[in-house]
Amino acid sequence: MPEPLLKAEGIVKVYPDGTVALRGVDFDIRPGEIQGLLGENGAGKTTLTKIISGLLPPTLGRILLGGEPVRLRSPKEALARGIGMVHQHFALVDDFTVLENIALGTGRPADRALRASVAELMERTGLRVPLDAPVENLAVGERQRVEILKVLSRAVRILILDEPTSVLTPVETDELFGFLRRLKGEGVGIVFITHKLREVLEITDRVTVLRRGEVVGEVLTRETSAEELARMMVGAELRPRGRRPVELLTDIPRERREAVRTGVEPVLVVEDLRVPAEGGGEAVKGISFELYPGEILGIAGVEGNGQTELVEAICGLRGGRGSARLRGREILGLPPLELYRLGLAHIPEDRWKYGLILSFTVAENSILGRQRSPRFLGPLTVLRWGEVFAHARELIARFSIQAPGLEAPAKSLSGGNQQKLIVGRELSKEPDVVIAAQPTRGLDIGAAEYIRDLLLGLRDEGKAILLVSADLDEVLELSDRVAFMYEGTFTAVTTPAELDRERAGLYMGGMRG
Amino acid sequence: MRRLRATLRAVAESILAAAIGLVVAGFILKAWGYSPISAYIALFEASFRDLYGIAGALANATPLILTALTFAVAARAGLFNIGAEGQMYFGALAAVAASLFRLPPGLHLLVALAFAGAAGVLWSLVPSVLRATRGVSEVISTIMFNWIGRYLAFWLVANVLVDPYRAEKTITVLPGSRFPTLVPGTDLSYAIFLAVAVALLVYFLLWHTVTGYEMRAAGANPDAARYGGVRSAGVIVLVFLLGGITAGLAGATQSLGRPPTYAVYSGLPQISNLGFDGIGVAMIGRNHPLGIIFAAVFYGGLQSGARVMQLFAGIPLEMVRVVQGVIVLALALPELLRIFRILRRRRVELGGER
Amino acid sequence: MTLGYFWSILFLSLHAMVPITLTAAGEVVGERAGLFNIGLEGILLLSAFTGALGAEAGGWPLGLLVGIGTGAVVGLFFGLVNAYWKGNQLITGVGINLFALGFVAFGLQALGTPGFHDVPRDVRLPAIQTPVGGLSPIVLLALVVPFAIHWFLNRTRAGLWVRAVGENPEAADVAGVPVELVRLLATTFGAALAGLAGAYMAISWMGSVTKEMAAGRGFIALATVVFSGLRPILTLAGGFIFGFFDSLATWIANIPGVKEAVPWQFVSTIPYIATLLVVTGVIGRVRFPKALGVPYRRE
Amino acid sequence: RVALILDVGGRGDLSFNDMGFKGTEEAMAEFGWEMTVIQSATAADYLPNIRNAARTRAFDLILCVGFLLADALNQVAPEFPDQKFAIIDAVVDQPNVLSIVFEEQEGSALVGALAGMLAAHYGYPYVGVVLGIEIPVLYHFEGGYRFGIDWGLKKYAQVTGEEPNVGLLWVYTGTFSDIAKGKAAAEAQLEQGAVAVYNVAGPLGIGILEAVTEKLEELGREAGPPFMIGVDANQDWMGDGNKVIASMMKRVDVGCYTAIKMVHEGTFAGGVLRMGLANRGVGISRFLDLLEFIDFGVAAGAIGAERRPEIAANWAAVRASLPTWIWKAVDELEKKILSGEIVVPKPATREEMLQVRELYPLVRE
Ligand SMILES: Nc1ncnc2c1ncn2[C@@H]1O[C@H](COP(=O)(O)OP(=O)(O)OP(=O)(O)O)[C@@H](O)[C@H]1O
Ligand SMILES: Nc1ncnc2c1ncn2[C@@H]1O[C@H](COP(=O)(O)OP(=O)(O)OP(=O)(O)O)[C@@H](O)[C@H]1O
Ligand SMILES: [Mg+2]
Ligand SMILES: [Mg+2]
Repeated sequence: MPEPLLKAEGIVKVYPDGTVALRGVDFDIRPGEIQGLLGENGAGKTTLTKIISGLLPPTLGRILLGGEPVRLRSPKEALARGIGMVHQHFALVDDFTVLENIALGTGRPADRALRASVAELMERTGLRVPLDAPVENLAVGERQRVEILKVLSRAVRILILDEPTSVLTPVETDELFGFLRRLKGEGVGIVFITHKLREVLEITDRVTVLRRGEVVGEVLTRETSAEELARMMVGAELRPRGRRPVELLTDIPRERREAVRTGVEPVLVVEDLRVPAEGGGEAVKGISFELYPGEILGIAGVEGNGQTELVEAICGLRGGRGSARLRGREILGLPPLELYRLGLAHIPEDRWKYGLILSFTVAENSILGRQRSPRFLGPLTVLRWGEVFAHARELIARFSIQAPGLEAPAKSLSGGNQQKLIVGRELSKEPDVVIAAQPTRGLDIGAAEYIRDLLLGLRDEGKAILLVSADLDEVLELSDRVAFMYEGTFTAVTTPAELDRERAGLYMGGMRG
Repeated sequence: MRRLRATLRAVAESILAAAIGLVVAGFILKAWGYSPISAYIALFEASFRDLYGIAGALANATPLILTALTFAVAARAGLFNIGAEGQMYFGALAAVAASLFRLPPGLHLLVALAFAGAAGVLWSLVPSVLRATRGVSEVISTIMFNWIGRYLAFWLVANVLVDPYRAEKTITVLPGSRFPTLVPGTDLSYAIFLAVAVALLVYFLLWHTVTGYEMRAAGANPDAARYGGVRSAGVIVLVFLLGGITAGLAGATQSLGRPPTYAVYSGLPQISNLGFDGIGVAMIGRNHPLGIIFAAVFYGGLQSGARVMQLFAGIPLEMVRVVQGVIVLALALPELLRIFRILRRRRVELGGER
Repeated sequence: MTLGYFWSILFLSLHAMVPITLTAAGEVVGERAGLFNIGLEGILLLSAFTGALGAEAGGWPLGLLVGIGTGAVVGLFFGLVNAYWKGNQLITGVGINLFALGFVAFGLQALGTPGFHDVPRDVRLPAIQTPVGGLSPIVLLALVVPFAIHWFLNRTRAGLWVRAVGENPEAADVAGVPVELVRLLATTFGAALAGLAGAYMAISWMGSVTKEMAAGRGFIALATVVFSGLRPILTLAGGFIFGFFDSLATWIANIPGVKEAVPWQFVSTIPYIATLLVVTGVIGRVRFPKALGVPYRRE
Repeated sequence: RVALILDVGGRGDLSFNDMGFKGTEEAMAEFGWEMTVIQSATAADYLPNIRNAARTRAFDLILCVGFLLADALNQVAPEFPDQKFAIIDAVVDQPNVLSIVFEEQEGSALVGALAGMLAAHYGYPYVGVVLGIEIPVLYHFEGGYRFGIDWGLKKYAQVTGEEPNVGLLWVYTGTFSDIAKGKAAAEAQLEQGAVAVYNVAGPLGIGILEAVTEKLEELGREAGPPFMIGVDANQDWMGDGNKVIASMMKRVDVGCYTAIKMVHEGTFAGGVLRMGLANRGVGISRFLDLLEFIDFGVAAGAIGAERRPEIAANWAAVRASLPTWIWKAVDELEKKILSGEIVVPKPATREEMLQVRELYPLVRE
């Protein structure tokens, strides 16, 4: 076995607020190996890799590079020693161009020489992005590529990727994997973090599993199985799934739901919806569909193809032309509060942008959008705090949200619990139509499963659900019908039964069905 | 419980900051050959020991509470409204203008206050509309409006409200619309109750009404607020409205409730800078109405202490300003306690490496 | 009006522009890096004072250097407090202003004549003599500096770093940019320019120091930064518009007949109204760096 | 002991605050007393400052410098009937208050007459004046100045037989602190051809002198015209002695000194002390004044002692360059005012000011 490039020994991390994220972790990275890092939300994966890449100091423990103990005080020092990291949340400057962002990462000016070498790098890796586009205009997948290019444009011996595939299409994921294999061949040590077991099994050589800040297992990939990994992660057998793996989609009781749909009026009818794009042009170019009660209509597609704009236009957060009728009533241009009164709930894709006010308490967040409902609104707009707390308590109980308290700021909740809070709040609006955008992004298996079950349950209660997700598996698993979105239009609308991953990939890539 | 602890920590930090500021300033005083001990004795004797001193601190605090609220309400809603200065001028003048006609005492005061609030609102209208409709930064519009307001106020004092017999000031406010003096022999009037009541009202508004909830939401996360059905234009207008009222009232407390003048002088010497000082007070009070009350009393105490330091310790006013500056600078480090804690943790960390 | 008047107003405007443009252009750099310094007023005052002392000790070159140095020292302090210790930028600024007001008034008193100090003519920065009047060399400098800053911000690596730490310090940090250091240097640079502006007022423009000589110019500079939308070249326009209307107002107020018709107080509001109109009509919404005013912490 | 209470202008206004300080200091030195200076940060400090000083019962005299303190003093004086107070520039009608007021219009008339004759003599179209914030004290200055200019122009016509065409440029800058405004205003006036700019804005005089100096540089001259006319203190020594043709001195220092002396000698009594030309409370600067104030400048470190003779010589040369009849005419006006033959208008209200402006519009044909 080759000498490890890097060894982390006895790493303990206590955050300033007292959260113990790592409790003595040993970890090593070897050349020419892809090392999977697995664990539930909050297990400490990001924390560990941030320490290795110099972004955070460990509270205790030490890091050895080539056998020598080192102190990495900043990412700059880590980069200088060949440690590069692609972060879970993009570390890109939005209004910089791609080239400027890469320049930032390389410490070189954004000049012609850099452009040439980046072009060469893109050629070599197959990761292509428009160099002069501002990052904010890029699709998420493209941003991910920028992140990787940024790191690769420095000579790295250790490459850490924190959930890089959560925003990629299957095709893009495959491309990335191909590229990682090549890097591995060049002797680079790679750490790969993901929540998708399938990917772990496919790409890694070795897997380390973290649970609650401790290493609970380290196995060679070829000697393990999805079940074993899952068991290590959660510390017990996964509870039986409420749905089946994609491969077995055929026996979804479709007939039942089609029966519901016949003779039923659609609740939401969208006709020729057009939404202008921020940089000019149209992001949504004339989309029409109908949404029936008791069904989940999935919208699959690579992010950045107009899904965001589509959802925001329907939900009153963005202007659009055309028509969207909720039970016959035109809703385009109505303010969000009015939409909620009409029975529309919106689980936004970006929980930090729209979903939550991070500095507000859990209780305060639990009524966002409902603050003017008669339950909470007293005379002279006095807020009935008692009712608000009662409501928040209900949500916490009903959706098993783990929160330090009703008056804790929302930012102190873990990602999964933040999402549960949003979902719970939206569902407490008792909607007929739920627009759910990326409802499980970044959640661990348990939390994601919970949300998916909720959505299925809602459907079975007869609600209409529009599910937008970049996770193809998820869309295929949950939806009764699937639409594929590409550059602002639907390329195909079909049922999952008539699909396989290849076809789906093609539709997502722009082929019309 | 959690809230209480956070509050206590904030208070402790502010006190620590003030203490550090005093120590550093003490060295400066010493360096210039003044005795810091007698200076500080004078300072605290003067401002906080007896009723006379406390009354002085409170009298100074009165307008500062109100102008600080102008800034704080806006800051809570994500706006940077520094227009209190100009709005306050018109509040003061409008309160004087109410004495152009006669009304029964008491009612007259209410009318004068209404005038003042309305005038403050009027002067905040344009920046508010520009911001709400054209997106013009309130920073620039309020700075400009402060200056414009200054000159217009000059004009009003010298030409419109001018006292025909004493052209250096406006007509004098009629006794029936004055705030009675609260502590005889001091310049503390009942206006302090107005200021505190408004602060409590603002507190209630921000944390116990849906309107306040929406304002804070707009400030904390404008996107989420929009998602939650909060109309930003509405919030902007409301913030400026409230800010205008509080700033206007701040002006009124000076022209109606500060003996002996009960008028506004040419050049606005007794009201200039109260709006700007209010920003400092709001920051020290962490943009929280209750914090602001304490911060204003502290600041007011420093001001009245400054007078007495000249008298008893012979320290020139300029030096006192230096001391004030240092104290405020110390207050700028909001997490002093945290810094101490980090130092402690460093030690742990180093110990662990061995 | 004759041509002579034209030149006169132009020169007045240019000279009045300098402190505002220099200060604003410097502050653009600081704000681009994410630090918002409302202590500029105090820096102008402090450096006017020290600049004058410097000039008297060693001639105008030393005076300018000392002025710049004073600004830099205050900026360094501001940067330490806010970039490294995560202080409150607004309070720091207020504190600097208060301190400066007291310190300069006190210093002037210690010098002899309280409140006022005359800088001897032979240590002042000599004006460039033109056929239509004297022109301070700093005016020419002020015309160049914004362009240089524009080039710096948009064409150099360091400029890229400055913008990055203002927009997304986390991303910059991850990319190996020393966020705190860049912020510190940017705000120090900005304050140093304000220091130059202060020294200019003392040893070139006015030839004297008074305890209130900043007279709100620091705040006007802040408004000019907003006006420019944080684009350095536009600080020239902002400073000039303000300087021009300010001078014009003084002119108009002096034209016989005008003041009988229009009160001087109204004329005095012209520069502010003009600036506001330009902002409303032309500039509109301004996009600030996302991390402006927000301390950066890693954890 | 004496408490000297200053208004918000504070030390360094080059006007009554500094002059008050100077006079008090002189008295202290002479009588071996001690003084405590209390400066006001804002106008809200006036009342507490006076009251605090009175409460100590440690001061033989509390001296309030500036009319802004009048209301506060009016309030405090009855609270402390045994305390002696004095106030400069305002009348406070209390038995224990000595009010010292100045006849600024008289002095202003003299410099006005000088300015008018200067303009006519040198063939300049205008005379100028830059004022601060619009307060009634400044009306005295403006009114007297207008009257004087008018008188001077008539005198000129009478002496030379030519009808001069001279107008007045005047501006209220709205500030006593922004010297840039003073400079800009003076530049504007000089550009239009003002022969002299009268400073009625305290510290703004620095800016005015700067503008005059630059104008002279542009003209390639050492000495005026154009000139500045100083105010309050004797400012003739500033600018090498050859750029300030004269100063309208308002001897606040003499007022303060007098009040202290009265206390010292036990002759203090409440009432009004009017200081005009007659008791040298105001006046146009002469040679002896120049010497006194050069010393003042030297003491303050503003000029080196070695420059004393040079400045004096420059000053004398400038004065000598004017025809003697002009100076005689100024003396004549002074005598006529002293004798009561001429009464200079003293506008105290806006109405009266407007009337004076109408009476002496001083607009060029
Ligand atoms: N800045 C912080 N301050 C306090 N606690 C934190 C901070 N960042 C993370 N934590 C906590 O540390 C623990 C580990 O978090 P970490 O982000 O490393 O988890 P993770 O394994 O990457 O999870 P995920 O799968 O959600 O990305 C969690 O309990 C998390 O809430
Ligand atoms: N940034 C933070 N600051 C303070 N506390 C935090 C922070 N992030 C998380 N925590 C707290 O740490 C605890 C553990 O969070 P963690 O992310 O491990 O939760 P989790 O069990 O993984 O939930 P999920 O699976 O939903 O992400 C939570 O109670 C949370 O409140
Ligand atoms: Mg988590
Ligand atoms: Mg993570």
